[in-house]
Amino acid sequence: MSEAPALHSRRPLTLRFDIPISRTHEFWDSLRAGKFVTTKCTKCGNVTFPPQSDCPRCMGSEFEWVDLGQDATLVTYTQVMTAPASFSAEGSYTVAIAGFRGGVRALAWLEGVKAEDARSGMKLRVEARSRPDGSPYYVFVRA
Amino acid sequence: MSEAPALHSRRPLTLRFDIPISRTHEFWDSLRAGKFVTTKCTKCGNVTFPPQSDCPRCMGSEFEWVDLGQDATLVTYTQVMTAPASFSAEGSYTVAIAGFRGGVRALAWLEGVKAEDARSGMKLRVEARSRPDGSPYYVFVRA
Amino acid sequence: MTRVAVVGIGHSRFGRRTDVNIGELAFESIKQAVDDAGVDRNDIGNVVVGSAGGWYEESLPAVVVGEYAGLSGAGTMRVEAACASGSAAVKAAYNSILSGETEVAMAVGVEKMTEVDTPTSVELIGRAGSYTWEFENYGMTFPAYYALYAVAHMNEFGTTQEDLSRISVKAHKYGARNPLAQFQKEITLEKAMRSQMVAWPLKLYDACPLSDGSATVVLASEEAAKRLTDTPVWIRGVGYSSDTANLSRRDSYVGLRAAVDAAARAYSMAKVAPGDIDIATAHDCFTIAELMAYEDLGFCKKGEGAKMVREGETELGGRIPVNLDGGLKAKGHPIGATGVSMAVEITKQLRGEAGNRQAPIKRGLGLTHNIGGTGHYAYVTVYSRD
Amino acid sequence: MTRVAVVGIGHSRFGRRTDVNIGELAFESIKQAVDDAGVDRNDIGNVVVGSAGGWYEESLPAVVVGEYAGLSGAGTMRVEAACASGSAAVKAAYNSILSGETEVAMAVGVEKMTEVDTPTSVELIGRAGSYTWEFENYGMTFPAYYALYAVAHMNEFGTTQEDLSRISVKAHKYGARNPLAQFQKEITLEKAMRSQMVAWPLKLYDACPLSDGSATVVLASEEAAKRLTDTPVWIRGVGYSSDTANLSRRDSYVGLRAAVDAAARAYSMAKVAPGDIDIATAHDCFTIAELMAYEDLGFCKKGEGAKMVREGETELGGRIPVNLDGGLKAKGHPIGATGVSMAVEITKQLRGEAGNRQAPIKRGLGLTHNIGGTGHYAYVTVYSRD
Ligand SMILES: [Zn+2]
Ligand SMILES: [Zn+2]
Repeated sequence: MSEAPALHSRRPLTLRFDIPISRTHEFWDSLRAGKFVTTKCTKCGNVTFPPQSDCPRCMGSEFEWVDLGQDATLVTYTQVMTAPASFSAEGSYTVAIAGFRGGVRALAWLEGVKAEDARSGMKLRVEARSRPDGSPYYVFVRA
Repeated sequence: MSEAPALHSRRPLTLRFDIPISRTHEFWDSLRAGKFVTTKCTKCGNVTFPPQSDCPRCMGSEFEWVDLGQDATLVTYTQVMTAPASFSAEGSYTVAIAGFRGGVRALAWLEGVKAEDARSGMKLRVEARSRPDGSPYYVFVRA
Repeated sequence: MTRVAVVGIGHSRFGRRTDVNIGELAFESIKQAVDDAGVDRNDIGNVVVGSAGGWYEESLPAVVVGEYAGLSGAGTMRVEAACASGSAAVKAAYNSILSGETEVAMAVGVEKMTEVDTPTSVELIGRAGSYTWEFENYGMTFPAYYALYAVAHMNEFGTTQEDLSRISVKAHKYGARNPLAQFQKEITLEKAMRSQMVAWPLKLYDACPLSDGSATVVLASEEAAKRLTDTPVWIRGVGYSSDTANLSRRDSYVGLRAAVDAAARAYSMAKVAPGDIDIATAHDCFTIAELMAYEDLGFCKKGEGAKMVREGETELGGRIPVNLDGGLKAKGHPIGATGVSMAVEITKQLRGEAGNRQAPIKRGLGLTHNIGGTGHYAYVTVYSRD
Repeated sequence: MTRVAVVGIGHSRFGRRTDVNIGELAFESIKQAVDDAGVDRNDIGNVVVGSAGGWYEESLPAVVVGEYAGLSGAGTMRVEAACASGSAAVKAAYNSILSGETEVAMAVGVEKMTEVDTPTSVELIGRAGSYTWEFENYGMTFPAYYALYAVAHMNEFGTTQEDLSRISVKAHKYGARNPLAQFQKEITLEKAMRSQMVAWPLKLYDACPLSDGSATVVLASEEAAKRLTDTPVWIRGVGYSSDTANLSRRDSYVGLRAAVDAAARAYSMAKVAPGDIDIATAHDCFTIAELMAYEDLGFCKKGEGAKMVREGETELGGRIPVNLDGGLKAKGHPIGATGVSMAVEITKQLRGEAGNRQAPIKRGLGLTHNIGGTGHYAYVTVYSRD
C-alpha cells in the first residue's frame, strides 16, 4: 500500500523526566555501595519492594531501611528480542523476576543467561552495575 | 531552593506525528495554488472550517469544495511572547481569529501587525505561505 | 432502578488506517451507532470517550471527536484504563444512565497508533507499567510482560508454545470471517510456530498488531430502550478490579488476580455462572492472555486452559466459543477501541447478526473480558438478550 | 435514589514539589482524606483518578497511585477532561455511588508538571486544543488562547488590564491565608501590572503557575455518610458541557458557552439561583477566566464582571466571595488536582473550617466552576450543608 497523504509534523515533542527520589534516594546510595536495601514500615513491619516512604498496608509514614541481602531465587523470565526505541542500542536482553528472603521480589536484567537456559528456582545473586554516565542499576546473575 | 535528588531519565521519548490528510488534502493543494477553500455538505449545505469530510450537522459524508475568497475581518487577536519549545526559533508572533463571508472563521498568524496596533473589525486578507521545507500554511495580513 | 441496554452499535474497519485522522476514524463508528439506535444526537446527554493516547497528535480526544461528530455541548470526558479504556468508557456511560443523569449515553472507543513509528509505539506501550522500576533501566515491552506470565504458566502446567500458537490459528480463522478485521486470512500452525520471536517464548503470531480503529455503542435506560429498539441487549453484570503497576508485586504469574476478581463481581451481579455464557470475547493481546482468561473466567480450572484449546472447546461449535470476531490478534487492537469493540461484537452475537461467525445462542448470555495493561486493570461485563 | 455527600477531604501542599514522585504526592491527600472520613480502605469500591498527564513519567497513573496507597483491587480508572479532570473524577465517583455500584468512592486529582522543563510544559498545554489547525503552524499557548478572549472582552465591554490585575491581587491576598498555596504572599496592583507580558495583553501575574499537587475527596451514599460523619457536605447539582476544540468555531469570545450551559444544568438540578451561593471557586487559570466566570455563572450580567471586581463584590465580605483559597493563580494549578481541590475548599468552607479565610455561610450553599482547556470542557457543581 503506498503511503496516504499526511501532514508530517514539524514540531517534534521530546520528553525527558526528572523523577524525584528524595524520599528513597538511600536505595540508590546503598546500591552504589553494593547493598540491596528496601523499606520496612516501623508501625506494622511491612516490607515493600520497590521501596516506599509510606506504607501501602497501614498508611504509616515512618520506615527503616533493611538489607535484602544478595541472594534471590528465579521466579519467571523472558528475553526481549524487539526492544523499545530508547533501548535500541542494547541488543537482546533477558529479564527476570526473582524473590528475596522474606518474600519480596524485584524485576531486573538477568545477565549472562539466555532465557532458554534459565530455570525457575535457579539461585541468583543481585549485583550493582552503573551506566557509562555513572547512574546505578542492578542486575541478577547466576549464583 | 537547591534541586532535590532526582533520577534523571536516560530514556528520552520523542514524538513526531504523521497526521493523515487523505480526506481533505485538497485544502493544502489549493492553498499551494493560492486559494483558500473549505468543505460544504452537499446534503444540508453546511460550510465548516476547518474542512471536514463528514458533516457535523447532518452526518452526511458527501461534500464539495467552496472558495472562501481572500477577504476576512479581524475578530480577536493576541501576541505570543512566551512560545512553546517547538516554536522557540519563531520569536514573538501575533495570532488572529478572523471571519470570512458566510460566517466561518479561521485562526492564523497576523503578519506585520503588532497586537497593540490591531483593531477588531480591521480588514484582512488571507495569504498562502510555505516553510523552508515547502510545507504550506496561511497567514492574515492587513488588506 | 432502571436497567441499561445497548441500543446502537458502530464499528470502523480496524487496521493501519493512514487514510483517516482521529476525528474521521471516530466518526465512522459514531455515525453507524447513531443510525443503528435511531437516536437524535441532541438526546445523548453524555459522551464518554475511551482512548489511551500518546501516539496521535490530539491530547483532548474527547473534545476533538465531539466537535467532528457534532456532539459539542454534550457532557463528555475521556477515560483511560490502558487497554481496557473502552470498557471503562462503557461502564462510565452505563453509570451515567443508572444515576439518572441522562436517558441516553454514548461510549466511543478510539485509537490511532500508527502516526508514530513502530519502535516508538513499542516504547509507549512498554512505559505503561511501573516506569521507574521496570522500564527506565530494563526496557520492558508489552510482549515481555506477558512472556513472564507465559513462562510461569508453561513451567507450572506444561502449557506449550504449540498450545499458544493454536490460539493464534483460531483467531485468524475467525478474523477471516470478519470484514472489519485487520487480518482476514487464515494461517497454519506452522506459520505461527515459525514466526519471529519478539519476547521469548512469545512470537510475532502470539501478539496482536498495532492498530487504528474505533467502535461506538449507544446505551439507553429501560424506558428509552423500549422506545428506540426491538432488540435491546441488556448490561446485566459489570465487574472491575485492579492490580499493582509493578509486576514484581503480583501474587502469581499464572493468572491475573484482577481478572478473577472482576469476573466474580460480574457473575455475582448478573446472577449467572461461567457455564451459562453462550459467547465470550477474551482479551487476547497475546495468546497466553486468552489462555489465562479461560481459567480466570472459570471456563475451566486453573491450569487447564491448554486442554480447552487442544479440544477446541472455545471454537465455534465448542462448549464456549471465544473471540469469533478474530480477537485482538486478528481483528486488531486499537487500545481504547477494543473494549467497545467487544461490546459491539457481543451485541451482534446476541442479536443473531454475526453472519458466518454466529454462535448458537441458548441462554442469551454473552461476556466481555477486557484487560488493561498486564492485569493492571480488568473489566468483565455480562450482556443478556433478556 | 440516594444522595451523595463528601465525607472526607485531603489536600497536599501545592507548588514545585521536586521532593515527591507521583505516588508520594497522591498519597499525601489520600491519607488525609481516608483519615478524615474514618473509612476502611477496603470499603472504597471505586477510586477515580483525575490526571491529564504527559509531564510525568507514569502513563497509568491510576494504577501507580493505587499501588502506592494500598488501593490495588478497587475498581479504578483515570479520567481526563483537561484542566477539569478533577471535577470529572468527582462526577464519575458520584455516579458510581448513585448507580448503586458502591457505597463509598474516592476521587483523587493529581498532577506533576515540573518533571519536564518549562518550555516543554508550555508546549504540552499549547497542544491541547486543535493540534492540526491551531498548534502545528501557529504555536498557540494557553495564555494566548485566553488572551483572544481577553481582547474581545476588552473591546466589547471596556474591561481593562487593571481590572484583570485586580483579580490577581485578590488571588494573592487570599493565597497568603492558605498554608497549602503555592504563593503565600500578597502582591501590589503595581507589581501585577508591571509583570512580564506572556501573551498580550495577559501578563505573568494574569496567569496561574505550573504546579505539582494532589487533592482527594471521599464520597458516600446517604446511608454510609450518616454512619461516617456528622458534617456531610452534599452534592446537590452537577452540570457539565463541552465546546469545540477549534477556537475559531466558538460562538463568541466574551464568555464560555460550555460554562453557561453547565451552570444552568447545575442550578436547575440543585434548584438554586446564582444569588443563593455563599461561596464559590472559579476557574482562574487566567484572570480573564475568573472575570468571565462571574458572568457565565450569573453572578452578574454579561459585561459587568469588571464592575464586580472594582466594587470588591467577590472579596471576603462581598456579595459572593470567590476563590478564598487563592484560586489557581496563587494556590497553584496542578491540572488534574484542581477540580478536586475546589471540592475540598468548598467542603471546608461549608463545614466552617476555613480559618482566616472563612466566608459567612448563610444558606449553606457553595459552588465550584472548573473549566477544561479554554472552555473545551466545563463542570459546575453545587454543594450544600443540608
Ligand atoms: Zn505499615
Ligand atoms: Zn450536512
